Amino acid sequence: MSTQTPAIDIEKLRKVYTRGKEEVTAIQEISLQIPEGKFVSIVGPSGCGKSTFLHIVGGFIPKSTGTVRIRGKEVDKPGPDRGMMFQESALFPWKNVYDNVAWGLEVQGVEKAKRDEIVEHYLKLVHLWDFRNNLPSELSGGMKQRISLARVLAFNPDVLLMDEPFGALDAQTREKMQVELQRIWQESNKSVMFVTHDIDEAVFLSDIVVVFSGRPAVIKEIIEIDFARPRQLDVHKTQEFMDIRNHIWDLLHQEHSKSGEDEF
Amino acid sequence: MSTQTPAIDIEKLRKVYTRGKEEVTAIQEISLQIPEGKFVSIVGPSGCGKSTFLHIVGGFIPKSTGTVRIRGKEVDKPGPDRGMMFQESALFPWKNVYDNVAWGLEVQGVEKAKRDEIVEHYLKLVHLWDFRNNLPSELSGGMKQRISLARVLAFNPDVLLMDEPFGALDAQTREKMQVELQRIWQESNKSVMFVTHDIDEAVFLSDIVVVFSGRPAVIKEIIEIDFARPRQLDVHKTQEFMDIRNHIWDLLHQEHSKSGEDEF
Amino acid sequence: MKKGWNIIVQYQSLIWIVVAWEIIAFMQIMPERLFPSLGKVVVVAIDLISSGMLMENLPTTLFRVFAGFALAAVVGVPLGLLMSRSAKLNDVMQPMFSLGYPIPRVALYPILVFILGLGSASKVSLIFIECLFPIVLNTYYGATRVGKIYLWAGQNMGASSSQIFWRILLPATMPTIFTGLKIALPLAFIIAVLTEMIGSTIGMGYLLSYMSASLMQEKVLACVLLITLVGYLLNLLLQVIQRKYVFWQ
Amino acid sequence: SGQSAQPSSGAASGGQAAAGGNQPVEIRLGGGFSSEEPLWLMQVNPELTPHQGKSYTLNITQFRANADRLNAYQANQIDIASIGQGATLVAASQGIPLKVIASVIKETPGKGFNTPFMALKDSGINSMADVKGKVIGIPDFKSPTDMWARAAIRSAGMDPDKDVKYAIIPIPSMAEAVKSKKIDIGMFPQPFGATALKSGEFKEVFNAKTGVQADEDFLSMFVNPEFLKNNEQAVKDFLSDYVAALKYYNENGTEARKLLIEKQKVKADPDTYINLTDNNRSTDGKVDPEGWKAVQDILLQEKWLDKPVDLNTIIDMSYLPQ
Amino acid sequence: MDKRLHKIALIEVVVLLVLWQLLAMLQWIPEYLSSPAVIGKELLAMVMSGDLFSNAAASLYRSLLGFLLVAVVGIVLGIAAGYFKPIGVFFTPIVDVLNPVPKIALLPILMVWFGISDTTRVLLIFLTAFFPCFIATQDGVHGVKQVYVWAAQNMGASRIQILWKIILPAALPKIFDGLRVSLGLTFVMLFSSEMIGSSNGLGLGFMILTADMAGRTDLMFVSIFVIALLGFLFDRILLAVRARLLWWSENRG
Ligand SMILES: Nc1ncnc2c1ncn2[C@@H]1O[C@H](COP(=O)(O)OP(=O)(O)OP(=O)(O)O)[C@@H](O)[C@H]1O
Ligand SMILES: Nc1ncnc2c1ncn2[C@@H]1O[C@H](COP(=O)(O)OP(=O)(O)OP(=O)(O)O)[C@@H](O)[C@H]1O
Ligand SMILES: [Mg+2]
Ligand SMILES: [Mg+2]
Repeated sequence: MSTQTPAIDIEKLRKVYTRGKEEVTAIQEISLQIPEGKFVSIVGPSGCGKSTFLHIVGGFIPKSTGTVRIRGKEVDKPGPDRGMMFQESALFPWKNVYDNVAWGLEVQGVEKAKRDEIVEHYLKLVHLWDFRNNLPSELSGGMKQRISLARVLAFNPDVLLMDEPFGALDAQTREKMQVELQRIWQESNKSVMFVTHDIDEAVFLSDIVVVFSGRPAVIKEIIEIDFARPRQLDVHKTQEFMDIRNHIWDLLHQEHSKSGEDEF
Repeated sequence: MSTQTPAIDIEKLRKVYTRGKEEVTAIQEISLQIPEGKFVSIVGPSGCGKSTFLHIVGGFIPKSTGTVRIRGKEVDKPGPDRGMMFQESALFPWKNVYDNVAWGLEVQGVEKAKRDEIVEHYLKLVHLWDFRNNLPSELSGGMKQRISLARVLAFNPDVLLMDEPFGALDAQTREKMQVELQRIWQESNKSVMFVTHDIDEAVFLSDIVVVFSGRPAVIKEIIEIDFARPRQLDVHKTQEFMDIRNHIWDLLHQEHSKSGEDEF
Repeated sequence: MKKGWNIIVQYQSLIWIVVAWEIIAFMQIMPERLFPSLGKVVVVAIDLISSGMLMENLPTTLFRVFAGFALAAVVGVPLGLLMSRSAKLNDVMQPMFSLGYPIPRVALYPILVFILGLGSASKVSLIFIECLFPIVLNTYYGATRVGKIYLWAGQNMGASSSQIFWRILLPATMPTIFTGLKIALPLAFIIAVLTEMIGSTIGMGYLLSYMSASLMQEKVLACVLLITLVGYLLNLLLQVIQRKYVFWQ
Repeated sequence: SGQSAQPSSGAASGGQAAAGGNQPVEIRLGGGFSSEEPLWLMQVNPELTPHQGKSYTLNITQFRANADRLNAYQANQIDIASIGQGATLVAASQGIPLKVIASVIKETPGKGFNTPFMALKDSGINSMADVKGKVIGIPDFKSPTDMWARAAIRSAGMDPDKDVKYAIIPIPSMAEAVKSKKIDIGMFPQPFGATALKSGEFKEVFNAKTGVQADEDFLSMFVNPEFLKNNEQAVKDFLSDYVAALKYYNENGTEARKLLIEKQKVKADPDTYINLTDNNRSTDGKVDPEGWKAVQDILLQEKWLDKPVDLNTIIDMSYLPQ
Repeated sequence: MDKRLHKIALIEVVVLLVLWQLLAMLQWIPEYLSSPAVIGKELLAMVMSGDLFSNAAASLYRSLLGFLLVAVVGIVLGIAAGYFKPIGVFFTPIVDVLNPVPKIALLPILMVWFGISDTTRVLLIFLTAFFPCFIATQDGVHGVKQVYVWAAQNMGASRIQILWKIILPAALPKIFDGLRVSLGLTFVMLFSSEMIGSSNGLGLGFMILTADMAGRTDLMFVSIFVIALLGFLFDRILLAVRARLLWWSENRG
């Protein structure tokens, strides 16, 4: 495959939800090309269409118009090349933690011994090996999120789609997970599309931050971030970091005052 | 009622979950007295027992041992004096946004005209008046959280129990909601118990921050914060704010390295 | 045009069945007396309608179906919901259903006749008993699966037990309740017809047994066709109501 | 529906052994639950039936209603049906091919048991005149019992459609229905008649013969003509055994019934059953063509039969032992 | 299984029997309704002679075969119709139309094809008990959270895997609701299916019929009692299986 082909290629994507006669335009029009192996974050106001965007890229819901290509192939259904971590818990309530993580591997035909090894590795990574026999209903919100992370990492997709994966984690756990995610991403050649509300997190992790406008979403700005890798936590304290962060903040702030006016 | 009586009085609270023969101690032992009208935040590592704690104070789940009193009265079941905002969405899927918010008022016997007024007020406050006819399933994660906020504020309880109420909001919306919550709390004489992972948020909003240890939870430290009210957003930039914030960060960090060792 | 085609696609299974039936009838694969062509059956059915036989018998049967079914729904739904809330009530009721439901109630019908007479009372009671089980069970299990967070939210807003019962538990259980109703309604219909076949002088079941005594299968099938049609329409009505009340799923 | 193609595929199932050598022919007989004692005896007492197992085997299936039996017959699931006279006539007039070959039980005026219609002793119903305006319980419309009741009403100069009412009551609950006054008069075939009489609470108001004065072959057997053609000898042998069993039963009623109870063939209360007075039965298995004609006339009069059946074509006593 | 429940069931039955016996002894109910003592005596006699077992075995064979068929066909078809829209569209009209048909009316036709045989009886049971299972399964599939299916698709699960490993377990609670109703109906139909005539004379339904025709209500009640008992037993077995398979669910018992 030519290296010229973008890993993710989105053209004139548009999404309108309909219910009866009512229509809600979630995505106005978005075009975006992401080269292979990049870490991309998406930030934007609540309800602007980020989850919708990820669901379309994941192939879960149909788009209204436009095209979405992953490594040159048009997306029309979900596939294991794109691992999705959903905003709400998608853990199977009838499987315990261990089996939830192992299932994707089983489906992929990974043999038992290998599977056990991988599951153990990732459950330890998210510090929940002790809870492997528990049911999802017996876990706290943050624990569920970490299991979902382990599940998607374990089955090792080329493209990671993550919808606020660390939203329910405390600051420390969050930092640990960020560091781990960066490491895993660097060691592999994954492309990541990452939705977050935490601007610091977006800047710290990403090669590219895409800022969405308020609903209906268009791209407000695309910001490239080129701190050296691997990034250490203290990069937060550099002036450059602060500048980018404040810039994004301002962008969103504009968006907000605007949409605030709209809605009142 | 004597002003001496704490609004919330918790003594030697302990909670053990059992499934079959297995036991998980969620809360080791917690005692805590909160005077009337205080804003209290609880911070602690993921899975330490914060939600469990709030659920017990709300009267939803039984405690193992100890006592919980609200304004001198022992808690044994849920009641409208303690408004709870749950970590996961508790919006009724069969009611539209408007009816979800109006329901609590209807149950309280608030008459139609008054009810309409209150619902409109709070739906506008969370910027979702336009979505009043939508079903919860048609909202984004952050929108659902804002509706839940509107719902609990609308029915105006004496004690607010909030479990990561702003976790799914973007930074700007979050700030707006923080400011609004502070205003509403100040104007009324509510006591608030607020679980959050955002240390800044905890420090900015609270009179008292309670730091929980890792599971099983005990209280690691209680920190009083006495910035003048109403606090403006720029309080974040003061040195005192930074100091408190860093102190809490360190406390949690210790907790983390400890639990990290435990679990590996 | 397009709409017409869609309807054909939607109901193609029935069309296939009719076609298969006609082929079997035409080729006389089955004895002709037992397997008349549907054309004949329809002619007889129309005759039953135009001669007033249908209108003489249908209202009685419908009344019995409605009465028994409605009674079962009015009793069964609250009972199922209550059982999900009260372990005591559940303990008392569950064995009654386990033990009582498998009893061949039609065999016990004469006892009901002894107590309630041959009129509608005994038939309505049997329909009631028959429908109760699926309605109660589906309601009960549905209610136990309602996320407790909804109940918590209701309690939290100070809803009384009855408000929680009627305004949270009931709507949250609605999809499953309708499953139960969908299962029960045809049962009501079948039992009405069966009991009318045993001892009655009016009703669709009477008409059916009367026709079968005259040994003409096309008359019997015409009755079955009419019964089926009415049953189908009732079911349709239920689905319309369901769409109205569980729009949110 | 003059075309009478059915049942015709009989050659496939019943008749296959006919041409062959010693293989016995299976006779599939559909009967009911009452009054077929001679047939049941054939099952429990092989001594009476020398041909059974040699030239034929007997497979009896019991059905609840006439319609079930006739359906099974049309579906070619039975070769011989033991069934009521009225049902036979209706079936024949509909063009269902059949040959009546033997009588099973009769309602003969003044001979043997005649099925009574009874009321409570203290009901005040003493004669036919008192029946006017009363409710009569019968098990089924258009059945022999219906015919008996209507004929009796007519014979007393009343209009069976206007002067009385009918209620459909399953026979087992007839006694209760009368006792609880849901109906005024009930019909009691054996063994219910015997039980009811024994209780001393009931008295007869009229009986099956009050209106229908003929010698009725209340139950008779008909055979599928196709089957008959292919298995003439087997049917003859079967009928010869049947008449032997019939004879034995006529002569040794009490012992025969005792045997049936012992062999669990009959589940009735033993005391009542063993000692009951049975209806009249044919001595040689033959039906009475005069009786058939009389019944057919009644059926025509009631319009239960559209057109008369040529009785000569359906009754054939030539297979019975001469 | 819940011991408490058994105790309560036992108490209920005993209370009912005592009441019945009392009413019978006081002659407040007609002789026609028999009495527990008489029935008990008869039951004992039938146990001793072994008649009961041969009859019960014949009936059980038919009803359990029917139920098995219902479970397999009902669940498979219900899942297929719930998950694959075209299959659902195809089957919905048939089910809606056939459901209210009094199945007994189809008997003559079944008889031509299958004779007066166990096949006909089992089919009759199947035709009645199929619908609750099918409807509940289909509704259960419709109620499965979309995000579970998404997650599975996302991990590259095949359709078969999704049906078998996601849809089935997620719909299982509702499937069991349907199965329980179907099981009950199976035992009810056991009577009706044997009513069509029996050639070897074995079966509890047939026993009811013979006894009823001969005015032996005590015998009839014995059969009814045994059917109820068997129904209860299998209902409990079904509940135990349910508790086993739904151990993860909040309402497992
Ligand atoms: N229903 C339950 N059964 C068994 N254990 C449970 C149950 N609910 C919670 N726990 C356990 O109790 C502990 C505390 O859970 P809790 O939900 O209170 O944590 P938390 O502090 O709210 O975490 P988070 O910040 O991730 O939401 C966890 O270890 C969890 O596994
Ligand atoms: N199923 C649906 N039907 C109708 N409208 C929908 C549906 N899902 C989402 N929407 C609408 O689409 C818009 C975008 O929703 P989306 O979930 O993509 O937002 P988001 O950016 O992920 O927000 P958040 O940060 O709060 O999660 C919202 O206005 C929402 O109301
Ligand atoms: Mg979202
Ligand atoms: Mg929590």
